[in-house]
Amino acid sequence: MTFDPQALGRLGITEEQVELMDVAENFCRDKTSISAVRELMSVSAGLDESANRDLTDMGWFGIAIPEEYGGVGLSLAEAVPVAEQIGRRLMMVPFIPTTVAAQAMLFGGTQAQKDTYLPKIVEHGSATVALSESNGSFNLNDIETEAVLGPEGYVLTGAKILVENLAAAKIVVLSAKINGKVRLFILDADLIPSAAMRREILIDETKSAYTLTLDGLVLPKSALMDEGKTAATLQRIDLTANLLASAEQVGGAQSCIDYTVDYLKTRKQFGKLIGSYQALKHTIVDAYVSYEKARSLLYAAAHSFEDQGKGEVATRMAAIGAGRALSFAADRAIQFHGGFGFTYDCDAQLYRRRAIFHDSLFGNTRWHKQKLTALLFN
Amino acid sequence: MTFDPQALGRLGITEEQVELMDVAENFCRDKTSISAVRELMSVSAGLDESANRDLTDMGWFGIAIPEEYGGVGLSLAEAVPVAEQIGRRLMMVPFIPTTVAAQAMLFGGTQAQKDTYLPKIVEHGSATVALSESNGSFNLNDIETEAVLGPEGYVLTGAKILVENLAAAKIVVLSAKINGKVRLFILDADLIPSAAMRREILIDETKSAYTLTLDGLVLPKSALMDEGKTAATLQRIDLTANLLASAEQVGGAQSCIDYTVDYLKTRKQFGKLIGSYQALKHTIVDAYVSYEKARSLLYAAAHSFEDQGKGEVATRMAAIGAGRALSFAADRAIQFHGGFGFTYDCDAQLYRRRAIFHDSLFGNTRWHKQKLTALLFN
Amino acid sequence: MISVEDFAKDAEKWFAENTPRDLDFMLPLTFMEVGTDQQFDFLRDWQRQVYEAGFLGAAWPSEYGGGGLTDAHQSAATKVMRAHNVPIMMNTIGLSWAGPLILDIGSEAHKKKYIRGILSAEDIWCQGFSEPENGSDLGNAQLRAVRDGEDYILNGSKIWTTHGHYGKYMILLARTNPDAPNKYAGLSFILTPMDVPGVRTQKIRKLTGEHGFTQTFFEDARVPVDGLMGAEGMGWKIAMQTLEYERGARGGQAGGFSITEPDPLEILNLARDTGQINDPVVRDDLIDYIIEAQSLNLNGQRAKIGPLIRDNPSGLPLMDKLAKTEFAREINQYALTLQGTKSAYYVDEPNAVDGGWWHRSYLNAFSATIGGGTSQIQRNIIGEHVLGLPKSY
Amino acid sequence: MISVEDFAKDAEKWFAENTPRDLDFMLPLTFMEVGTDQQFDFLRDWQRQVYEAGFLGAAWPSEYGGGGLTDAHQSAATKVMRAHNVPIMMNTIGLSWAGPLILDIGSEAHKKKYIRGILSAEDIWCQGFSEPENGSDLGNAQLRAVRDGEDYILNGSKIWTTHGHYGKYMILLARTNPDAPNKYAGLSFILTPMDVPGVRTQKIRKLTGEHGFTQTFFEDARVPVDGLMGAEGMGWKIAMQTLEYERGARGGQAGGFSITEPDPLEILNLARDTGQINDPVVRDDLIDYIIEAQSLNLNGQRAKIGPLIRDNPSGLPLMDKLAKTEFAREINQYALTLQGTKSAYYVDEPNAVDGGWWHRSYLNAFSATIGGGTSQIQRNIIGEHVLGLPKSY
Repeated sequence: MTFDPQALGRLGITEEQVELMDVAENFCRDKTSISAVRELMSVSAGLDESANRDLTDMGWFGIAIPEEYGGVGLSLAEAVPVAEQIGRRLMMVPFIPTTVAAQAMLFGGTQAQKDTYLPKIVEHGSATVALSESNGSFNLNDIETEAVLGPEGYVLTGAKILVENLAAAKIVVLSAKINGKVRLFILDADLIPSAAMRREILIDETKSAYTLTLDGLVLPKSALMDEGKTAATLQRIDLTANLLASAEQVGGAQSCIDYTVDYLKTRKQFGKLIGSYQALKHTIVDAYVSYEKARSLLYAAAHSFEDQGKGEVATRMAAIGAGRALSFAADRAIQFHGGFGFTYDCDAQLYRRRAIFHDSLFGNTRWHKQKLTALLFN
Repeated sequence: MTFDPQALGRLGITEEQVELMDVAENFCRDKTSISAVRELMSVSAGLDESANRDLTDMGWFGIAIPEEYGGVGLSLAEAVPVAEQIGRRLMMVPFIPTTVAAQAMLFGGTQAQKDTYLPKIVEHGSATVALSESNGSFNLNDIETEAVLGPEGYVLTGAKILVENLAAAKIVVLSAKINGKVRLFILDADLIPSAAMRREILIDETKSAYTLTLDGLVLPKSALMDEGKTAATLQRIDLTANLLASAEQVGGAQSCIDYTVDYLKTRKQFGKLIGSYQALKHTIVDAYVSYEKARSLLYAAAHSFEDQGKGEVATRMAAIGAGRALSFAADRAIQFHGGFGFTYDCDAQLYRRRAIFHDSLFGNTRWHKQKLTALLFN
Repeated sequence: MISVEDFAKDAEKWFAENTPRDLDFMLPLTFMEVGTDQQFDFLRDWQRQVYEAGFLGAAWPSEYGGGGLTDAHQSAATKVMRAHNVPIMMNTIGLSWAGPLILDIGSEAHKKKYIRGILSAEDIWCQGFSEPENGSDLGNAQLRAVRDGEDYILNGSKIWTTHGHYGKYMILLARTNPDAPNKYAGLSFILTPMDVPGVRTQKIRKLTGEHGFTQTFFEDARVPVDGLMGAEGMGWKIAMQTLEYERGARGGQAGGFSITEPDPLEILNLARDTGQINDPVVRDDLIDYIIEAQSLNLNGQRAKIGPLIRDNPSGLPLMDKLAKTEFAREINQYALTLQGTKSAYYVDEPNAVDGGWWHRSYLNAFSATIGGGTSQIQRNIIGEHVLGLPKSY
Repeated sequence: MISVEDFAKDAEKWFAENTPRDLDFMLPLTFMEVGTDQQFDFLRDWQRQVYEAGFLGAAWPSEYGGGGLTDAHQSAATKVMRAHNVPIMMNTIGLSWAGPLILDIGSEAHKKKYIRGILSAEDIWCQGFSEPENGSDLGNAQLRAVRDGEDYILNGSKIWTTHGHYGKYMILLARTNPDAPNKYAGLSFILTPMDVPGVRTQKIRKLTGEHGFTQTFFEDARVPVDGLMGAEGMGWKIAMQTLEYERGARGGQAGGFSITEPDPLEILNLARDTGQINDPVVRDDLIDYIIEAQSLNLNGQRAKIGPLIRDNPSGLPLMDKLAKTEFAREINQYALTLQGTKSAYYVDEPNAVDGGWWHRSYLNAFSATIGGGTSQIQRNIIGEHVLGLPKSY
């Protein structure tokens, strides 16, 4: 067994991060509220269009896109505080799928594709990725979808699940096998017949995802991304998604703990504020400690994300820490709200559902631990 | 994966168990006390000779030995309540090694050996097993000791560790390899030169164990046990030891919880009895729940011990439950006694050390879980 | 009287033939989880069938609608019902709370009026103990009952009323004397009709998104005094007695079961179906769940063996709810981690694993770790009543 | 003044040459674990060497025996000491509690009298806050100090005195005014000689079987009034100030370190040496420990980055002790399960794994989860001071 402590990331912060933290904290707090989110949940297709427009106008979808493509030219480290604040308010904007799709193009797109699509993303926001399939596997190479080259281009057969925010997306990064080899394509959303999309029922009602049936869909040859970079790009997609999901969950854990602490400070039973009972007090303290540890892991991941090796280790640790922090805080939040906690009106369930959602999309705790075992021991 | 709920034991009790429970509870309570145990710890070779004599006189070492050999003719199910009460008082008697050795002879001894040694055990009470070696393996087949047949008999090379109560033992059941195959022998303790024994320093100061150097020791041919029954006998040794160790730990957990609860009822801090603080109260309740579950598992194991398959599953579950119950109760007992808990004078440490000891001899929680995985899934 | 053996045989035959299978909708595991009219109507009808076949209330007196047999007969039938894993008996408050109470301390008139409807599920019964402001502190119930001639006039509200919007009667804990020496002494226990003016129920949406409970509002609602059980001021004692029926600490229930307990085998099947069983870490976790399930199952067996519980006779009964409900929450939560990306789905999603059953079960599990005394309250009770520790409040 | 860089180079060179290695006895990881005279004498001598080499108290004023350099110099040296994993600085109460306090608020006489002996370890300092009856409730200290001319007459006892039987001075929390408006206002903080008549120390045997702490008895012990810090009644405030030095929440310590923190790598080596690393379940557990260790390490880094702690500035500092000490207890406990049958052994047993180091470390870990405010008290502090929850007592 070899174990290298240097494989563990360190922690630091950039001025831009601080700046974006300030802006994002204020914007997200002022732009939305849980009650607003609850309203949108029931009516919308899982999208806060107004907030989404603002994000686009502020250029947030371009934070980690180079200036040559119209982006801000910063790194994912600066996208982290933004995702954290978005998650803190459960804001219904496709920041993660869009940023992930953009990173995929940056890493695996042809020059022509980058020139065409990256500016579009900066301009319009919405993009997404279509990777997971009905086998439910976390392994992005574990797919059935096929692309066969015909006279008009690549003819697709298969289906994707959990394609986030597809209805509003303009661009979709898609995986399919060519002669048994996994490849990535950029799919122009206009090509998708509405009959091919089905809105899915998710545990997290603040999110939207779709099943996408690909049978018969034909992609132009130009849709194929750089074949030689497939593996690296899939890895980039995986880690980017997990980094930002961790940020959303850390933000969510903060709100969930604040929400519960407020209740413990005001609710009385047996003539005493329930927050004075150690069974509740000490447990919420444990949840808080878990949140702070997760936040440290998150900023370490943001800081060392681009370092070979360290980046993956730090990101998976952050994903584990964030998932545990939010899951535990929200599970206890439901319990500690007593009867009210069992109602739909109590926000605790929103946070618990959010944690389950993120523990599903790009790997759960056990999956990340398997990866870390491979990375740290051998 | 096949899983058969019937593989899980059921629970029942015999009149004899109840009877022995009564007798043992009274005898152990009246015969000893923690302060007496503490005195013996410092002076004796880990043996309460007076109590040991009483056990012999009461025939307890023969509880599970057939009447034809002078025993009581009951089963190990009836030995369980005795071991439980012995463990409850941390009584320093070699009930477990002696009973284990007797079971080994019953299962794997030749008729001549049974006729010679079993009555001796009933009469004098002291026997033990020498199986573990310096590799520290829980696997009883994982040994180096060799026995080579020479003109005078089997010449031994190797060493055994953790031979319980060897100084007082009259008979030792010993494992060694003949031509690479593990075999069992009965060693007359008189043959052991005192130079070959070294008292070991154990985490549990109420127990005694020795390193036994076998080099040059020669056993008569008649010492070899029934070769065809080696595997079954090793299994019997393993399960008997774990069943009785579980009983000792369940009894210990009961005392440990009583001891701590008494403190929580009398110690005041910040003007309140500390037992009113939920951080302590709820945790000791969890320890108590864990103890009751362990006791249920214990009596199920006692009840189904002789059933093929069920017996091993139930016994390993009992070992896991008992180990966890005592370890957790004692770990928290140290903490909840505060500064006093950190002193040698606080009994909490005695229970914690006892749990570590039993988690060492014939397998720990992880080991038993591996075995259960193999037994329940495949 | 038919022998228990023959009765068990009849039951075996009847449930083998009549137990409904392969429904095209999900049945709730507990009476508290009835979320749709479809589920409700189905279960109500099912209870009626079981009653009419003679396998519910078999030990209750025949003159009131019971089977006139013995507890042994009913236990045999209930055992068969469990063996066939039949749908639950849904009129639980009537069968396990109100019914036994009425048979024990009710008047002849009460028995004639209520028992048959409880068994046939024609009369749905509700429980009215908790109030919004006193979730854990039942003894502090504030719903006011003022005597006025042959009526009580009720004002206040009750919450967590299971089947509230279907309820015909409620066992109500009301405050008849606000000036009593202590909060408990001011309470009375009243069998209350819910179909009188001034009683309004409002559905509560559960965290699962489904309905199930209601809040029940009383505004100058007049109910007959003859619904009073025992005497005024005895309400707390009687309420505690009904809890003993519910916990099984006291006999007299109609039989059957209203809660299907989680079977660890189910999660093993999930782990196998999703292939997660091949992960040694998962197998290691599952072993813990099997041990936990077996411990709880054995605790139940041991609780019936006097010599094995003499040190703490009340220990096993009092820890039962805590241990089982927390285990249910934990195992259902764990099940979500066995579903890969599909654990992002919820009930009614075609792609969902087992139709989202695990997600719903996890969220519903909180009704049991919160309702009927939270797990935190349960630990207080065990600490104080079993271990004799000082009160925390 | 020598540059920090050069100073660090000198330190690097000196510790590379002078750090003792391959001792034939086990060194304690913390100053509280000094169990034998052999360990004590060795560590006392080692501290003197480090001091004389200029790498301890480098930032303290030279006129009192310090190095007259800056905090940056000392930090650089301390960093080197950690890098070389040198033995601990044992006169901790002097170096990290009494010393900084005296330099901050002591008189000129105090500084001249005490500082040099603290650094050279010639004068061993003890802490006298806890009392047998008030383990967690420091503010309730009852040891009585009665003013009599130029002396205080002390009566009472203190417990958990580290190095008590070697101690020359004690920082004592004593009650000078039993009639003060509240328990805190009656306390005073006194620098107390321990070599005066009426002061008796009695060794306390730890659960490890070793000695280390003492109980200190005061019977009509006369100590000079000039040992009073601040004024009478300010004892609580000053005691809290010393805790801030100890926690590092306030600067001014002499440097070096008196606690070697557990390195998760150690348990990885144990798992490898015993072959347990090959068990996937063990590997899975170890990953959790690596993550935990990394989280705590990162918490430390983040605590220094203002923008990243602005939501709860006191959160990370206040949780540090709880998180680290509980982790140490847990990981040492886990280590026992990696040793097979040999985990039955203890310190001084030739067959023991790593000489029984893990067993001793596990048992000693309780000194940190109990001492200096139990983990339960720590959770109260975090809940009340960081989250603003109501008091529990």
